[in-house]
Amino acid sequence: MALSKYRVGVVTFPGSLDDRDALRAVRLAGAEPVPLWHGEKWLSDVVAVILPGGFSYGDYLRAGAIARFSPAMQSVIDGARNGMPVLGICNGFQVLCEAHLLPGALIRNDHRKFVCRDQRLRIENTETAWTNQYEAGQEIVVPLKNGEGGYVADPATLDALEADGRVVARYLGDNPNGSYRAIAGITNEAGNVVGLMPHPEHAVEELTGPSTDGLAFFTSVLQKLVGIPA
Amino acid sequence: MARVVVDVVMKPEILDPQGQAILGALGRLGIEGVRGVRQGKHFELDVDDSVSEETLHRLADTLLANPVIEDFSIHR
Amino acid sequence: MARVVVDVVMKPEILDPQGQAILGALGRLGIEGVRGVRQGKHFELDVDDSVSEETLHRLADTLLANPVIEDFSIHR
Amino acid sequence: MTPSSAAQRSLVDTVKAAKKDSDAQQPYRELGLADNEYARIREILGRRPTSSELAMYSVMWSEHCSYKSSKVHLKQFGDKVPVEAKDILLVGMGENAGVVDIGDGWAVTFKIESHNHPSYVEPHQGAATGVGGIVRDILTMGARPVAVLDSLRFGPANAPDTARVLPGVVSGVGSYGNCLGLPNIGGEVAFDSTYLGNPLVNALCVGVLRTDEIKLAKADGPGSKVVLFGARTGGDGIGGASVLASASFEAQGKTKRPAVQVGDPFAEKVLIECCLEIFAADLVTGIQDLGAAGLSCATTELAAAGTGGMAVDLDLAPLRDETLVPEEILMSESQERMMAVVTPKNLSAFMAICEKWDVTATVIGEVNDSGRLTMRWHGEKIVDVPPRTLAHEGPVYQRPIRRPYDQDALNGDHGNGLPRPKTGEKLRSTALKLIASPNLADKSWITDQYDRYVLGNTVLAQPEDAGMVRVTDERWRVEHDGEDSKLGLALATDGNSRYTRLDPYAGAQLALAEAYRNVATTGARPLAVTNCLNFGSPEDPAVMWQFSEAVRGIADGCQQLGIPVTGGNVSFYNQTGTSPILPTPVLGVLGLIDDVSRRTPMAFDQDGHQLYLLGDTRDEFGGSEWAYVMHGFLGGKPPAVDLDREKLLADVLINASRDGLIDAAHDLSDGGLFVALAESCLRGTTGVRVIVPDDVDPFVFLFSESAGRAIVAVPRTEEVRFTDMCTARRLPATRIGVLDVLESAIEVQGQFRLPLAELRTAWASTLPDLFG
Ligand SMILES: Nc1ncnc2c1ncn2[C@@H]1O[C@H](COP(=O)(O)OP(=O)(O)O)[C@@H](O)[C@H]1O
Ligand SMILES: [Mg+2]
Repeated sequence: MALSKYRVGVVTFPGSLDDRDALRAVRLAGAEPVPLWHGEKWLSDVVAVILPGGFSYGDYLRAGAIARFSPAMQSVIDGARNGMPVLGICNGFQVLCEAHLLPGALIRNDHRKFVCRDQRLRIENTETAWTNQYEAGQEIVVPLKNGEGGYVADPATLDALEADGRVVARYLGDNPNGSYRAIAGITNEAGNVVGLMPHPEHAVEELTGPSTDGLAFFTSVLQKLVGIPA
Repeated sequence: MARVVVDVVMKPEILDPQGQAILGALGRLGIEGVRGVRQGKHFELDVDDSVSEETLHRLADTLLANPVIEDFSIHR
Repeated sequence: MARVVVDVVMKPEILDPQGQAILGALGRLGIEGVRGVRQGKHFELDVDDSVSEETLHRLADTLLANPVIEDFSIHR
Repeated sequence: MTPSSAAQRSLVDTVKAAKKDSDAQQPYRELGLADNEYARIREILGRRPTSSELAMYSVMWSEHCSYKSSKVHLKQFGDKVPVEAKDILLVGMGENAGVVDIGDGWAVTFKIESHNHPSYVEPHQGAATGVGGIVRDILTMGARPVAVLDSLRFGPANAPDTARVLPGVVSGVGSYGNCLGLPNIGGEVAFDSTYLGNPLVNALCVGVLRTDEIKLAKADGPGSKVVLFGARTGGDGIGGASVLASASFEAQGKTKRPAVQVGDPFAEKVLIECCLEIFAADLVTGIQDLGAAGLSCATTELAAAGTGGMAVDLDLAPLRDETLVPEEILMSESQERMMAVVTPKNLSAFMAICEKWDVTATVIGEVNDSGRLTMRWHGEKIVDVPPRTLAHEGPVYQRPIRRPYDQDALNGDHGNGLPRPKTGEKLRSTALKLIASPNLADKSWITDQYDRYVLGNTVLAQPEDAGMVRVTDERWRVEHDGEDSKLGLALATDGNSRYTRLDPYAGAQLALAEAYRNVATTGARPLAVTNCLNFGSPEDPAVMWQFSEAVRGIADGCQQLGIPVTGGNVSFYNQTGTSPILPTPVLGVLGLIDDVSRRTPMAFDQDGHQLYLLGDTRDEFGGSEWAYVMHGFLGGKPPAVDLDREKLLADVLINASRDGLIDAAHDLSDGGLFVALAESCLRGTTGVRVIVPDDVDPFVFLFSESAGRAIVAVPRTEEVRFTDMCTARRLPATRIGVLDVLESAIEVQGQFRLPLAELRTAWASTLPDLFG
């Protein structure tokens, strides 16, 4: 079955920045990239949605706090509850937490500076819709860039995430933003919704990224949709 | 029209890097006697008198604060 | 030991992008009747009783607020 | 009508009133206008100006907007445009930014601008709005902004005020650019006590457009609507207007207006997307951003360049602060605003796009052929002026010029007697001390706060010699079977104030040469130049000498290198008290590469590659980093300039990259060969073993700052072809060593060995130790 018949949407909010990069990654993975506008409820028949990085609404209040109320998000929330694969990258992760599709929250980096660097990660869960093309424990390098990337949650939530294997990726080396337990990404119970602070969409081409390690996030979702077990 | 103030602070168990940084800077400024600092947000709203308490509470609870990590107080 | 609150807000004539963004979002939340929003910072300090008013003022003026663009108020 | 606007209305100064009491006293001196300038305004108008007109003339005829002291010098950039460059220049100097043709239907626009003084007062907001302003200039040309660079100068790294200014400036540049989604791909940071009370914040933006989509700042076609869109106008940055306000309104207890502006990068991001959608639908006949002098500048420049007349109802401008009076509205420098000229036919489509993006847009006037710019305030005429007299016919001065009295003494004090390291051990400690000095140390504490990845086209970014981005877009992919374009552009900025103090003509050329060389080192062919001229007061004849020499140096240099100046910015009055800063021309060079996959990076990664030094090394330490760091000394002459050699070197670097003869290259500049070696090793994975050539003094070899040099890593298989190329072109190429993956050190044979780990610690810890 040709993968490219799969339409994967990327929502643009006012202030989204990495939407074009996410669309490019979808294209390079072999699917059909579909730009979605935050003001539209209709998701244009996409089979999966990516919430890209950026500063939606300037992120002045709390990152993601305002974007969660957009019409497109209402449909994304419904879709996510019904099993549609949703990946939130950076600001998208923040939106997913604000929308309570994922537990916890993201706060200002502990060193209080924006940080952009090539980050080593370990993929801890290879069962999700977005990580099934990785090997268990695989180490990857992708860009990280955020000002509010510190993942926090109460201890009970953290323990539950660990116990259920819902920590998807963890930072290796220095913790870049003070995230509790070095958490870089998590998933919901069903494994269809993933939030990730680093940017796999910036690691899909030799020419422009530190590696091409990020591409497997975008091919994973296609495998999931085609139904080939990981 | 009324002025309503909403103050939002991080829950005590959540790390507050900004408050910590201020505490650290106090030494350099030669200011003694400050034992703790927490930084939160302060909102000043101008609202019509018709706006109810419930509306304000909903506004604070859903938009101005994230109850997962923050507490808020409303002063009308 | 005393709890001191310092609120810092942008001077009224200075643009407050944060407040503007919130005001814009209220419509989507279906909240009516809010005419203006300004977002500032809220600090809660735990200070020894020995700390003088002048010290607090200096602290607010040099560290917590930038007097070029912000005003502050101290509540002891 | 609210009570306050009723009050304003009664107090407003009208054209009618100005005709009646033509001899009324006006505070023109407080607004910075000279007696003769005021007299000329009266002559132009045939009466006294209204206070609104006075406000407009004062800002438009300010040094910043009128270039009154620099114009006679800057003219050379136009006069000396190299012949070979004439046909690539689609838009030359004088517009918001120059535009150059890069082939395949693409064009590029780029420009650098300063925001020095605001960044001292409020570092974060000052620097942020500096980025915002230059991005709007690029957008105004019809281009999508695709990258930014920043060139920064601070006081001594360990000075307490630097700890206030630097983090604020960096977070300001970072937050604004990051929030706009523009990769920051390069720039510079330097420290010197000269900047302690006057830091420099210069920001460069580059944008890409199609050659048939260039937009110009002109109001054409009578009947067309004048639309103000973007943020509302507030009382920002109108320090000057308070003079007017207080003169007429003091009795009313007017509050003082802030002199700094606060930026809203989110508003600007939305404004950019909104404008690009408007451009794509071809809905404007003219467009101008609101920067310095705000509405005064936008209305007069648009009117002056088009049909010639415009009528504006100023009270229609949406305000953030309802108490603003017309003079203040005209001078306000509120950020994130644009002005467009739209035909009545296109107006509803224009407004619909603004609505989609939630951008406030208001028709405030109309184009006419009256030859006059008129403005009304609640129906009363408050402005009636010939727009050209504000926009183009401002005062022009030939300021007195005098060589500084200490120039000969400075040049004569050559510092040849400064003690030099003689032993391997001393050379080693000198090397360590240099690499850890703030000017040469790792800058990632700063640059890690900048997003270099966004937009997905960054091929090279700091600390590479030049930043490089791929030029591509959706339309290109549609036209090319989904493939991205291979075309790339490279950018570098450079400036060296010590060289320029020693010899402004040569110093400016050395900055030009370095930016040119940086671009060529990555494999891109230098194409065009922008410049930001940061100097002291133009009323100081010694400063004016430095300025005129620097401009002459740049103009001559560009002519010789065959690349045109397409735009820039002058920043005068950079001084502390009456002491001017060291003269600091910052040069930005744009280059082009046909195939980004052929770029040459700086990192040494390739075991066994041969290391070549290109160019000639002489005993040149005037103005050097070594003299500054080790002896706190400035004197003598800067390194010799040889632009023909620079061209030759660039040719070799570009051809070698295209032909795949080199795998890494790095330009030699501050700190000389040793610093370049260290940077390439620390960027990569190998060490180097270096041999000092027989006839050369090791100290000179390692630390001289002779210009026109680079190091390259050549695969053994290509060595013959590479050296043949250099021989054929007569470029000196000396084999000085080999890359060695097992030797995790810089080993200078017979002198010293410095492990990379030790080097990295010294290099990387300086800024974090200072700034946390
Ligand atoms: N140093 C310079 N070199 C070349 N052109 C310059 C220089 N300084 C200013 N210009 C040109 O003069 C014109 C007006 O400059 P400026 O006032 O900075 O533009 P803007 O009004 O867009 O801020 C621009 O075209 C600019 O490129
Ligand atoms: Mg402009």
